[in-house]
Amino acid sequence: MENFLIVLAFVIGLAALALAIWRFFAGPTTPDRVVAADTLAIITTAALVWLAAFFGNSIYLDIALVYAALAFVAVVVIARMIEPDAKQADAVSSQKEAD
Amino acid sequence: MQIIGASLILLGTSFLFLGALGLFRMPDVYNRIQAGTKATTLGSLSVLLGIAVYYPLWWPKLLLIALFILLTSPIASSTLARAAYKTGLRPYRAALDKGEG
Amino acid sequence: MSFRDITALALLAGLAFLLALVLTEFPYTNGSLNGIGQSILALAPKEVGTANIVTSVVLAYRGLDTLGELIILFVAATAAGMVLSNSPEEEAQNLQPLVRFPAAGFVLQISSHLLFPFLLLLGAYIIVHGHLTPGGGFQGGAVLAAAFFIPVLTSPAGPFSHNVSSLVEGLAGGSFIVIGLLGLFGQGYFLAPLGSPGIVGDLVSAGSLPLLYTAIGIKVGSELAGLLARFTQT
Amino acid sequence: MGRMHQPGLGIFPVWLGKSRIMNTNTSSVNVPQAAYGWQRILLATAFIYPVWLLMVGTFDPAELSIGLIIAVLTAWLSKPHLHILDAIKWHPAIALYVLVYVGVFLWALLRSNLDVAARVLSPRLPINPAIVEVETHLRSDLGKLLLANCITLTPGTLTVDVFADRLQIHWIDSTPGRDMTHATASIAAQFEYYLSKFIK
Amino acid sequence: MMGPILLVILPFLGAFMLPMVYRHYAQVGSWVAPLILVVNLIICLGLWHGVEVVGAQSMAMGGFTAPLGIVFYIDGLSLLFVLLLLSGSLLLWLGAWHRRVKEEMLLLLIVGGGSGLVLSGDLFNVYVFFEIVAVASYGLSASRRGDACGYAASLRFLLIGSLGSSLILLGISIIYALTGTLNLSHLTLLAPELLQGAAGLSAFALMLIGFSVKAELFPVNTWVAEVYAHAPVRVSALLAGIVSKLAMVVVLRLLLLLYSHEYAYMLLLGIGVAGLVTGELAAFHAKDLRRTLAYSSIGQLSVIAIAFSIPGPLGILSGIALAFHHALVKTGLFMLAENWRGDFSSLRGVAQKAPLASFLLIVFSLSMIGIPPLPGFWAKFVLLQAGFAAGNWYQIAMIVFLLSIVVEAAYFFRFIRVLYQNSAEQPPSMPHKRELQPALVVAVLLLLVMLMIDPINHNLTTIATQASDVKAYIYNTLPAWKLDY
Amino acid sequence: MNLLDALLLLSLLTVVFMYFYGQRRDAGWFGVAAYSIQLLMLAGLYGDMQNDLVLEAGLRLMVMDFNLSWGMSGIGWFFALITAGAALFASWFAAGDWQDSQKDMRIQHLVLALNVFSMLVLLCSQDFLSLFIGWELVSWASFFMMTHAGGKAADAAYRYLVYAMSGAMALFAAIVLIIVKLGSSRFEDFWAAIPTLPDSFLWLLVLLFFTGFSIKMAVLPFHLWQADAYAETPGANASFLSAISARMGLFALALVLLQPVGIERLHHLMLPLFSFIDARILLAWIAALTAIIPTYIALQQSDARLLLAWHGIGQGGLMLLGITVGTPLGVAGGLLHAFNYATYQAALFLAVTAVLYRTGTTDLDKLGGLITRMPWSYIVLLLGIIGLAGLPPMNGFVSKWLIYKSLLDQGMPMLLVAASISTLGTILSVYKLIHNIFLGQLRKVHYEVKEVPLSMLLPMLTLAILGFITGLMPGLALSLVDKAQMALGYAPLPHHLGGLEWTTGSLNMLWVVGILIYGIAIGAIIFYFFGNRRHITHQWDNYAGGHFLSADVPYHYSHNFYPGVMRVIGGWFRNQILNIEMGIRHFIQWSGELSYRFHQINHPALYLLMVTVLAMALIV
Repeated sequence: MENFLIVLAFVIGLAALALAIWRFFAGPTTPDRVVAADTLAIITTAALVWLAAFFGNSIYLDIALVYAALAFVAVVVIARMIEPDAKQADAVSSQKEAD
Repeated sequence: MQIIGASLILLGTSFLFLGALGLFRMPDVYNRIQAGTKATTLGSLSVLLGIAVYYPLWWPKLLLIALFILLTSPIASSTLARAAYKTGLRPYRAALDKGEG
Repeated sequence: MSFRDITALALLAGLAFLLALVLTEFPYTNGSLNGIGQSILALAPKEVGTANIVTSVVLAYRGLDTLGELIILFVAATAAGMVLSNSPEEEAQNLQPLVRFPAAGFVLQISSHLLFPFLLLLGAYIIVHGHLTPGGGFQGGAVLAAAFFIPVLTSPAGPFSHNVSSLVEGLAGGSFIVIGLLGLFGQGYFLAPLGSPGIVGDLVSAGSLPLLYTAIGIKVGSELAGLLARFTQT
Repeated sequence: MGRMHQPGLGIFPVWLGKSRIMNTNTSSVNVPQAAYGWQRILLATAFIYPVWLLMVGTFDPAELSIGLIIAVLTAWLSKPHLHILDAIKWHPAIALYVLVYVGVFLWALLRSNLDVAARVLSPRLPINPAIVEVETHLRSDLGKLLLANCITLTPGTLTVDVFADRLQIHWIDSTPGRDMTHATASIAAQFEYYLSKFIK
Repeated sequence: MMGPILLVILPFLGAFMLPMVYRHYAQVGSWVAPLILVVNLIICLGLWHGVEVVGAQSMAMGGFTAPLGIVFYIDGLSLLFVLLLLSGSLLLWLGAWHRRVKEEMLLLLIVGGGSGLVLSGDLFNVYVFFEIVAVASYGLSASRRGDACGYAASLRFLLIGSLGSSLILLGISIIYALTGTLNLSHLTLLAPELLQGAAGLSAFALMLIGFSVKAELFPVNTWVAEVYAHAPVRVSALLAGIVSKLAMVVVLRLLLLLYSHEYAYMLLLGIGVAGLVTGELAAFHAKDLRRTLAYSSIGQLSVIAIAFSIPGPLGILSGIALAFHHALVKTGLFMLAENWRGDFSSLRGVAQKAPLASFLLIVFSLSMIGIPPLPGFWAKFVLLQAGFAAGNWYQIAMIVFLLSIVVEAAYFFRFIRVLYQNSAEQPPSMPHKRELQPALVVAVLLLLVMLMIDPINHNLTTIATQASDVKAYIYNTLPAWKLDY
Repeated sequence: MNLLDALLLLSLLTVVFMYFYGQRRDAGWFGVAAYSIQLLMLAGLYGDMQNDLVLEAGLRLMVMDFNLSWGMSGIGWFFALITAGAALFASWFAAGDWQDSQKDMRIQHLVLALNVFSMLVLLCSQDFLSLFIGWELVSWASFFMMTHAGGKAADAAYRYLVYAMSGAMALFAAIVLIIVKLGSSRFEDFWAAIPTLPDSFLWLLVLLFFTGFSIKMAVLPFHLWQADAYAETPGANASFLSAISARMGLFALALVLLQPVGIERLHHLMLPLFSFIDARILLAWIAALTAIIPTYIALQQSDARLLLAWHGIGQGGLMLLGITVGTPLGVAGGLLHAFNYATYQAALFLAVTAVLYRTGTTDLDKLGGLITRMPWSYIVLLLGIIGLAGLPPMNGFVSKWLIYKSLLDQGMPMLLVAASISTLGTILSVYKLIHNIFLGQLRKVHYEVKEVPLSMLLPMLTLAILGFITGLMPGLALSLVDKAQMALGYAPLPHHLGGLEWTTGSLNMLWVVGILIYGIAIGAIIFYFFGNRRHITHQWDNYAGGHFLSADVPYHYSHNFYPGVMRVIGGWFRNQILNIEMGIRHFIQWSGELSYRFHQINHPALYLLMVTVLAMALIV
């Protein structure tokens, strides 16, 4: 029973991964991809924790932690990078006002 | 006991899947952020909890991971949403008109 | 898809095919760990005293490689710093280069205050436990760098002292080498393990390796932070 | 707009380098007060050390002692960031309020997930997005941050940005005719209530 | 035996400490780099003496013996190139990089990495040091400020260099997968059994192409001209004169120790001949001084590759001789090219303004072409001897080589004759003193070499014989228990 | 330290001196002194030049386990004599007023000294390495001599450089092949090994050596560079260059190939597939064609210096022809011709330079009638062209006679005909030379032209007189040739002061000249005593095409000088070799551009992938 649950969870997790990856590649805008990356990161973190349990070795938890931290940083960095720089931001805001 | 753990893990992965599905189905980036981050946060927490049931000795670190995810996940989504907004992406148009009207 | 792309793809496919052919020649019967690997597995806990075999390879048997990798990073950071910094004069006066990004949103700005100590701690943890668990100086250094980088990211106008970062960097790298030289003058070999191996699995074990990892971690951290800051600020 | 908030983020420990820039460039909003520096560090150490304990998960004396050193070091290095700790209201029942807050928050998180699940699984995809602005009474940065995070994780809402005293919120389902500003304010107010118990 | 590791470590330490020293003691700072170079030079000469007395030796890092740990192998060949690196850097330093901290750091790192590169007896360690040198050279090649073309060229250099590095890594992993060891002498022991198959040889091909990027061999040398044309002359001189040779030495070691196989020799020969033809012809077509020099260095390195592809000590000898000669002369030529940018026609009448520089240019060019009794002639002479004595393919290569010398003379004198023509316009200024000084030193060295050609020949012969002694390499490196295996 | 060492040292010191003091006005006189002393030293060596003995120089080097040694044998001595003499006259000419017209006398002096030194080094080489060293020294020294004038000269010199390098590389290949084969670079070892060498290897060596040496000599397929290069060099040095420089090829060819390999062996080296042609016949015909074709190219020239330079090539062919005949008579003829040619060619170049000095041009279409203004130069030029045409009483006649005689003796009538055709062309073109410069009408712009100063006239006259004396008494020169001939292993010719006694015929120039003078005297007597009174008209009163032209109609028949001849032979000038050269040049340029483009690619990774795939595909 419990094995079945775990396997089911695994399959569902894989499906989730697949959907997120699809979004990552499909876009259509950069923020969309970043969202997908963020989701992927969280799923991966969970997967790493699960891996730690699978191997029964707690050192994978460290990896999960570091991964979570770095993935977060990466997402934030990309989010910052896709933000328009000062000049473009002004252009965008003025355009908004024109709307 | 282990059944509970496995169920929690299953629940967690289900939420993760829902999040991914939301990512897949939602029409614009804000809604995707909403669906994606919320569901995955709870999903991962649930998975962590399930693992904690299996390995009770690991709770400190699992707790740490959970706290970290709780802290960072909304920050990431908020930052993303702001970035999307700054790039000039408008929320899903048809509904917006109605909402403001 | 241009002709060039098609050519490149065809070539890549050819390369993959050839590599696959080469792969068939590999001696799989030997198992994945062969001569040297097995010797190290047998000798490492006794000679070096690390719970994590990778660390014993990284810091003891192939300590010079690790130093080399450290230096590769250092070179990259130096080179990028040279290319990206505006001019030697400005560099000398520690003037901040032009900022391309406006400050980040409120949420990120404030959360960076919260994240900074956390990431710092995480990095320190990874570095200090490098000889016990996977990861070590490089990974911990990356986390450290992330810690220092997030504030830069949130407000690029804020001061990031490249002087200090390069100072820390130099000191950390220097101390790695000095530890190695201590081995050279003490035991006659560069990077010879100092101190006793201790009990495998203890925090205080494996002789001077944790110190080496600390040096690596700090160095990598300051280097990556400096590098990332340069990229952001340019 | 967002650039209004530029608190002094001495990022890399510039004070080590005696940089000339430091005095001129740090903004005046939340300059760390030198007089209270050590208190803050102490306080931060008190926050950080348990995190270390959670990380190592043992009470090995070597780990404990090295952890203490690292915690103090970390706190010291984080000096320019510690001003956010000033936001905490110190009083005896603080732990209780925090616990209550966490409970409310987790409950909201659960509800929000179910909400998302319902929407995602519904074949019609019942969404109706809008962006609404709402005021907050919290004054401290930390408070506003926590509020924003809560709102992000509660049903149907997502904090897009925070300005001086207003939050910009994305609604996934703004029913036509409903007073969205009011609805948002009520959600905010709910969290604000618990938050204001321990944060300025 | 502390010397060898100090050769590597001291420059690294210096590079780490340089910013700090500059910050606090600027006056001292400018002397750190040359001091380290001089100290290393002394160490190197001491080691040289040791090698002459007791022969080649090895040195284990951290006390971990050969197949497990990393070993340095100290013989004439490695010391020779360390010597070249050190003295070349010292020469290029002469009053030039004063107070440009980052450049000095990169120079020191190249020195340390390059010394490790030739000394190391471990394949992966070689790769690591190669990466250090490579990354530092990417950096240095972009060190002229505000030169967009230069940046683009450096970027391309970086791109193809990293691709090459990944090929090297791929080759090393194939070797590791085949043999389970990375130690060169251990590999030498295993090579006849395990590395002469298709997989082992393709590993060689991958590594050769990877190293070729830095060694400016065909056809991965397309970065050369633009980088050398835009980088500061010192950097061009350093890269063309010295760094490229280090990669060649690694290839030589691989060839000698692991791959005494027909395919390996022929591959290197083919690449060499193709590079020689395209390089020299491109130099002939080039319209400005620095590109001409760049293409000429492609041709010269291809010649060195041809030399190394000839089995036997005579080939090695000629390769080493050519490498040294090219290092010396190309350095001098690049130094003179500092102020002489642009089209040839703009150089009209330079000789009147800068007679000494023009004279040096002629001398260097003549030596480059191989006019007796200048040293270049003897190097080419030995190569021809080795080549004509080897098989048919080598003889064809030698004919191509001879024809290439004609082309070489043609392009060198195409711009030299311009220098001596009269011009109505104001000719470009003469090289600055800080470039002329190293050029003069090079000229003096060239003269010394010319006068001492016989003892140098004897020393190099010893070194070449020593380097081609594979058995000695194994016995000096591996402990006794491994040899029984 | 023997006399030879002293000679080499002095020569080197001359170079050094010229480097430091070449700009002084009296540097030319120093040069005269130095070259005279060198000449005297060479004369002092006369006694040492016995049979096939070599006078070793003190300097010996051991380089890369090869012995490098220098020493002088008879043949080297013979050419060294010509070298020092030519340098002496060049320096003499340049020492006086002529240097005022030059801007860069220091470099001119320097390159002259450098050339002399490098030629001496070459002539003293005793093994292949020292030969190659000397060869390269000579090539580069003469390159610098040609190039320093700039302009067209530099272009010509550049062309020469490419040719010279090609030749040097052929030579280099041959030398290395010998060294690899024999393990030694000494001449003796090579000579000793020749009988054992297989024919194919020998063919290869003959081809490589011949290519290498003949480029310097400008033998037929490689002749294109020389005329331009020599013509554009400043006068004094041009006389030196054309007198001796190209003869270095002759020296080396004789030294390395003809004598040791031997005419007999060459005679038995059959061309594969065309077995009726052997190496000797091949060389002889190449030499004969070299004697013919450039001579007729010279006929086409409208510039005096170019004309002379083209003749130099033709005369070189004649010398080679004499050497390849391979009998004592032929070899002596070839060598003597080298000597004689040096005298009159130097005189001719100096005379033309004198004209250039006074009029500023050597364009034959722009000169004329200078005989009244520069009579002494006219006499020098006249004597020179008589020598060049090979007519008595000048020395050119003697050497040509020897060559023709040897051809006849050997039964080579076709070659004799070829040589005669060449001489015909020579006579035609030297008449064009003297007519267009000195005869006919004087141009208005040249009214004020005066005779060149004595400082320039003296060396010219001395050379011309030398040519006459050695023509009158060829025994003087033949006694020098003896030494060279003995060194090559031939018996010396039985000669006396006025000529020689040979089995198939003898020559006594004293008689010939005596009869000639007697005839002229009779003619003069008839003219002055029995003919009409002398009638002096103005130089402009002339006639052409049957019409009398008065002084007010300037008409000078110089443009398109030999229309009839040209109409006959014009069709033969198709410039085939020039076209081949152009083709090669364009091919190199085209492939250079291709290579350049190859390196300009923006996506270098493609090459990387390509070569990786290729390299791996070769093994896997």
